[in-house]
Amino acid sequence: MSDQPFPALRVEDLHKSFGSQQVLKGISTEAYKSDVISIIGSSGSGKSTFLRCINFLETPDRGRVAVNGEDIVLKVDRGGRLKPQSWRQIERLRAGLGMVFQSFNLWAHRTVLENVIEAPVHVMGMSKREAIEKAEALLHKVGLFDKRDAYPAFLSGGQQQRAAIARALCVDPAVMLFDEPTSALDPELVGEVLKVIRDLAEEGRTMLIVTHEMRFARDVSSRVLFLHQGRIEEEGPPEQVFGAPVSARCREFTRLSAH
Amino acid sequence: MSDQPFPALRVEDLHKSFGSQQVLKGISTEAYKSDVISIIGSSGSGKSTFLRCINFLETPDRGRVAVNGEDIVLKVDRGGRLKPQSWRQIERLRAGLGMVFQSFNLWAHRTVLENVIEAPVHVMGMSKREAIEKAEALLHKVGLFDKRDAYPAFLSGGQQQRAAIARALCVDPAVMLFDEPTSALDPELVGEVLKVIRDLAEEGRTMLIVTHEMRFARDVSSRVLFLHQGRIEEEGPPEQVFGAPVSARCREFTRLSAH
Amino acid sequence: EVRFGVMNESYPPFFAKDASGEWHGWEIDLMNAVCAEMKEKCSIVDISWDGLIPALQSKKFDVIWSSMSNTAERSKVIDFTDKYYNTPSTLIGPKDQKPGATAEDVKGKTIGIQVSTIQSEYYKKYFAEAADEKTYQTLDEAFQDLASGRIDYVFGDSLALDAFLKSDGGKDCCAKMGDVADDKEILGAGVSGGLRKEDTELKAKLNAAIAAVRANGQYDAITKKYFDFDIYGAK
Amino acid sequence: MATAQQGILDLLSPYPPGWGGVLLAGAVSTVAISACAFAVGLLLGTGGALGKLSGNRALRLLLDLYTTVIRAVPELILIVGLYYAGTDGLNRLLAALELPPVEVNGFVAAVAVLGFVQGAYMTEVLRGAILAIPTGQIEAAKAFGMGPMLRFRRVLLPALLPNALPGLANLWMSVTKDSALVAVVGYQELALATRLAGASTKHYFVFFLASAFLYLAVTLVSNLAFKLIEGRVRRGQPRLA
Amino acid sequence: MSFTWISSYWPLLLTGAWQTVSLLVISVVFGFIIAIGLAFAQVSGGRLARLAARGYCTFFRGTPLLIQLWLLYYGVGSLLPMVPGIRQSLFWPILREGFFFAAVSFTLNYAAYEAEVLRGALLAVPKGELEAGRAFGMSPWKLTRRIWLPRAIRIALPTIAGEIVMQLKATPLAFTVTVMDLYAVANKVRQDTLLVYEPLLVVTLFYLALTAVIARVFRGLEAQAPVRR
Ligand SMILES: Nc1ncnc2c1ncn2[C@@H]1O[C@H](COP(=O)(O)OP(=O)(O)OP(=O)(O)O)[C@@H](O)[C@H]1O
Ligand SMILES: Nc1ncnc2c1ncn2[C@@H]1O[C@H](COP(=O)(O)OP(=O)(O)OP(=O)(O)O)[C@@H](O)[C@H]1O
Ligand SMILES: [Mg+2]
Ligand SMILES: [Mg+2]
Repeated sequence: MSDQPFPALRVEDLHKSFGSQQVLKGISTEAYKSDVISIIGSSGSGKSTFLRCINFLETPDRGRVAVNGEDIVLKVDRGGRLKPQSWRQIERLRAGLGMVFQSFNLWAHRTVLENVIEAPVHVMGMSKREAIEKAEALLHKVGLFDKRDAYPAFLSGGQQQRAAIARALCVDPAVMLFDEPTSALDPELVGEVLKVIRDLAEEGRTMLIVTHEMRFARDVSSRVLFLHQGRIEEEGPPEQVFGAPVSARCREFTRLSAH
Repeated sequence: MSDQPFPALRVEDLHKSFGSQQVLKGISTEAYKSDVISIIGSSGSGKSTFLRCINFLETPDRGRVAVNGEDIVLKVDRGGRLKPQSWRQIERLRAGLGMVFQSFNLWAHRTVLENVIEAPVHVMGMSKREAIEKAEALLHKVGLFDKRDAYPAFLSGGQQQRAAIARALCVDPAVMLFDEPTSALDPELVGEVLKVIRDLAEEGRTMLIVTHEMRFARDVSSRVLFLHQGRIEEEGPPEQVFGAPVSARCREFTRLSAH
Repeated sequence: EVRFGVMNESYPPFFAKDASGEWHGWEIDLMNAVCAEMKEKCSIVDISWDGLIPALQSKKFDVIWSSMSNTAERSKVIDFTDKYYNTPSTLIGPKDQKPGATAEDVKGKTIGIQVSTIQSEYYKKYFAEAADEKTYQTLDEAFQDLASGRIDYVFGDSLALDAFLKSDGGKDCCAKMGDVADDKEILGAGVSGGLRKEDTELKAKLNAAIAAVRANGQYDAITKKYFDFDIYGAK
Repeated sequence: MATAQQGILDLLSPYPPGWGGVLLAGAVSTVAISACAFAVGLLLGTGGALGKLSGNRALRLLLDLYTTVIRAVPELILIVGLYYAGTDGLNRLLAALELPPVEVNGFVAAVAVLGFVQGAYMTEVLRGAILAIPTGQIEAAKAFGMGPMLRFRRVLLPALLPNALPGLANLWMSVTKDSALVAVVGYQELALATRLAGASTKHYFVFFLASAFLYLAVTLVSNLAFKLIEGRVRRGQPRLA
Repeated sequence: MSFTWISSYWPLLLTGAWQTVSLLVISVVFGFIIAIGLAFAQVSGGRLARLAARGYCTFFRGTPLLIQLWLLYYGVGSLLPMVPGIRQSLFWPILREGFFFAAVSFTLNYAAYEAEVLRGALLAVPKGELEAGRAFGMSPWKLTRRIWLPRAIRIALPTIAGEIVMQLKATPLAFTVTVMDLYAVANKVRQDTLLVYEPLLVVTLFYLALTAVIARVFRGLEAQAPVRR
């Protein structure tokens, strides 16, 4: 699937519960350079939780995560729960994992432009001038240049989502985690995002995309995961998952997008 | 288009600016009982603003709104801005206008069930027992019954959206304003919502639905409005708007959903 | 009925409120004697030092009877009865300090004085060039700073200072440095009852009563209960 | 040592000549004044905050004046002003109407003034707390046809409390101390009782510690109350760290 | 009304005003810094830090500032004679003056109140915005500095302004340890001249001006990141 010796992202046997509710019951997958993996599944099936476990916004109960061949070292704390050995390591790796949140989570006290340059300047140490240049180019790309000085609260839903996408792209992460990045966008903008993602993949980046738009998933991804009841119920290239799924549940789920 | 003498909702020449940005430049439309009107248009074109002007969450700069044949009486305040004559009237009419927000806006300090029964009990004066019964039935319908005692912050995006839909349905409004009600839902749930909307339309309710899912718009609506640059650029039954639009801009916009 | 205004904080041995809310002290005993002489019913209204003059003027009571010295400044606003006691002003300091109470003696030192007392006026006229002033709200605080060496003198009413020198805290550390030279203009004509300017009738009655208790020996009898010397001062 | 302790116990005995009873009575007065003033302040503050956030420019200017001036003027001046000048004026007015004069007692004056001042601070605390509520929550209430009162009771209040409670708790803490100011008008609360006991017995230290403990006891009880309320109003909020 | 006294008292009034302002600035600036630590200790600290911070806030908010000030000033004062050679030492000029003790106790007290305000504001920051910071690889320190704290301070601005004004009103207590702040000067004038209202009026005007400045500055700060209404 790729020519490097290790995957850009490897997840092994990920488990996560909230209280008594088991959300993830052992998820394993690998993603190599230039892979675009779509994650589909019904609402509440744990897609967001899966993405959030990868960059440790939620600490998994069990399992292993490795980014660019580097294992995240975990330990068991006194309460018997898993914990990263070193938050430093997590921070370092997170800086290479861009994320677009399902609810955008723009910083309300900063303008669009400030939101976008925040991480490049203050985490990556890019010069401010350079960051602004780059940010403005990205804002142009997502059609938000004229809103660069607006505060998030004054933007429409789709504009917020585009700002969030630009913010994530501006750090040039090797692996990107998109949580429904097109949910608030019109078909034209979805097409734009599709193009951006293809470009990124060509540059060799790896992407995990949670989405409800099956057509988007089909168009964009090199592989599709179907999550069901905490497990990967079906996995494969889009033609297979959408065209000839093995699992009955997956067939039912994708039927609606078939026509 | 209908048998009653007046439309359930009539909007005339609606204008709205934010600062120097003219968002709505004269929107007029009518909706009768059982009408399902989809509003499409690119991100930032003013769809949410339009819905929010109807129930006066934003006060329009110019124009008239009438609900169930009752005109909302406006006056010009000293600053030259439009203002409702009586907020009482607005409140009364709002109670008959259900709304699902683009960002859900669930009350964070109440559980899902409490969110849903809030308006029936405290605005409509329904008995609590009755409201709970109704709310639970609705939560069953949207597949959220087991989350009825959870607080919104602990729900997935789609679950929040479904709670918001249940909340709006529970007041049995004559006119419903949906702002992208399926943006966070998987295809199966979109199908469910589609069914719910059809049922409601059959019951004689009127619905305005902002959506980015063209297929959904095509399937659900009796009429489609295409908003562009603050005006209704194209309007008609879905077959026309999606199949043979008059406006070039609309043709371009809907092209992507055609295949 | 005559209402007497007394500061609501204790100033023993002149006046002090005990735990059951009763007022005691030399000045209270004197008040009772004066009242008996006037054949009036008397009551006490207590109020903060700050509030005494405004309260007198807004008729919350009729006489200030609270160890208030009759000074030129105060006489501009209110009237005073004849004096009923007067005590000299004294400087005290650490035991190892050279005694003396002239401007020469206090040169370069720091003097602790209670705020807005006649002693503070006196300092301004006689010591201001030679020494620094530190202002305290009560003398008790000044005593503490004297004991800890933050100031070199406390300047105040001899009675209060004597009491301190006799107490546990004062016995070991400090001694009297001397009375200052008198200046009627500033140190005043002694402690008197304060009155509204228009109440001349009451003033006459009070003056008569004060003279009477002094003449008939009651004054001395009361004083003996509290002091081992005469506090009326020079005529 | 034994006698010294005996001495302290005697000093703090609740019956005269012990001062314990006086201190306790003072503490009760302090709590009573503070509670009344706090309640008055809450009413004024709520009105003030809502007024400031309303569109009305004149009202907003008036309230800006209220919060700036009333917070700036030393409470002492307000109390003295109300107690002396205020009663004076009131009685002159009554005399003009040929009515008998009234006596404004220290308690009423203190509650009025402290409440008025608390209201000014609370206006700002509550305004900030309301501004921190996500707009959507209020819009949702509007969209369901809730009137201003209902909206306030059902949505605004529960949503603003988590943000406002720390500020309100601070104001409560400081009003329990500020009530010491009413000593000026001869009302005997804890601080004055303490000074009286100290001056009469010269055991300042004992009484200051005793009253510090009383204040601390009041604080601990109110801390507990505030903590319970906060736990209740923060339900539904995810942990941040 | 008579204001002739101003001509002879103005140097004293000026130094009084200076003392008031410096006490305010010192206690607010240093108190705020301490408060940040205390607030974070309560919101995200370990058990021990949380307990310590809570205890601190309870004590300093729970007892009157006056008593804290006296405990510090006279408490230390009563220890001074026991230290040999202290009157010759370098610190004597500081230990001698009430100002130092007033500044310290005001700072500690202000910190306790401000910490409570900040604690509430920190908890009011939407969780998602913190997660966004974390997701970009911000260290806890950077997250605090760039997102959490600035966001919280903006939420708390109106309350912070109130706390500062309250601190201004507390400065007269410094007089009890011989610091001649503006209020003390006015009191002196009052009792020297027996003018009841005029000196206080001057103080009030000064407080009013200062409060207006504080209110203006904070309104400006609030306007920086507009809130949608
Ligand atoms: N409160 C506001 N203040 C200023 N500008 C606003 C405000 N609300 C919306 N806008 C601007 O008005 C325009 C229309 O916004 P609106 O939310 O109606 O768009 P929309 O059609 O719903 O877009 P989307 O599909 O992205 O939700 C946008 O450019 C937005 O930035
Ligand atoms: N912090 C939390 N505490 C408790 N339960 C949670 C929490 N976060 C998520 N859950 C629950 O875990 C399940 C999975 O949530 P998740 O957000 O991963 O769903 P999802 O697949 O992203 O759904 P959607 O498509 O609706 O966004 C849901 O049932 C949700 O209610
Ligand atoms: Mg999700
Ligand atoms: Mg919108």
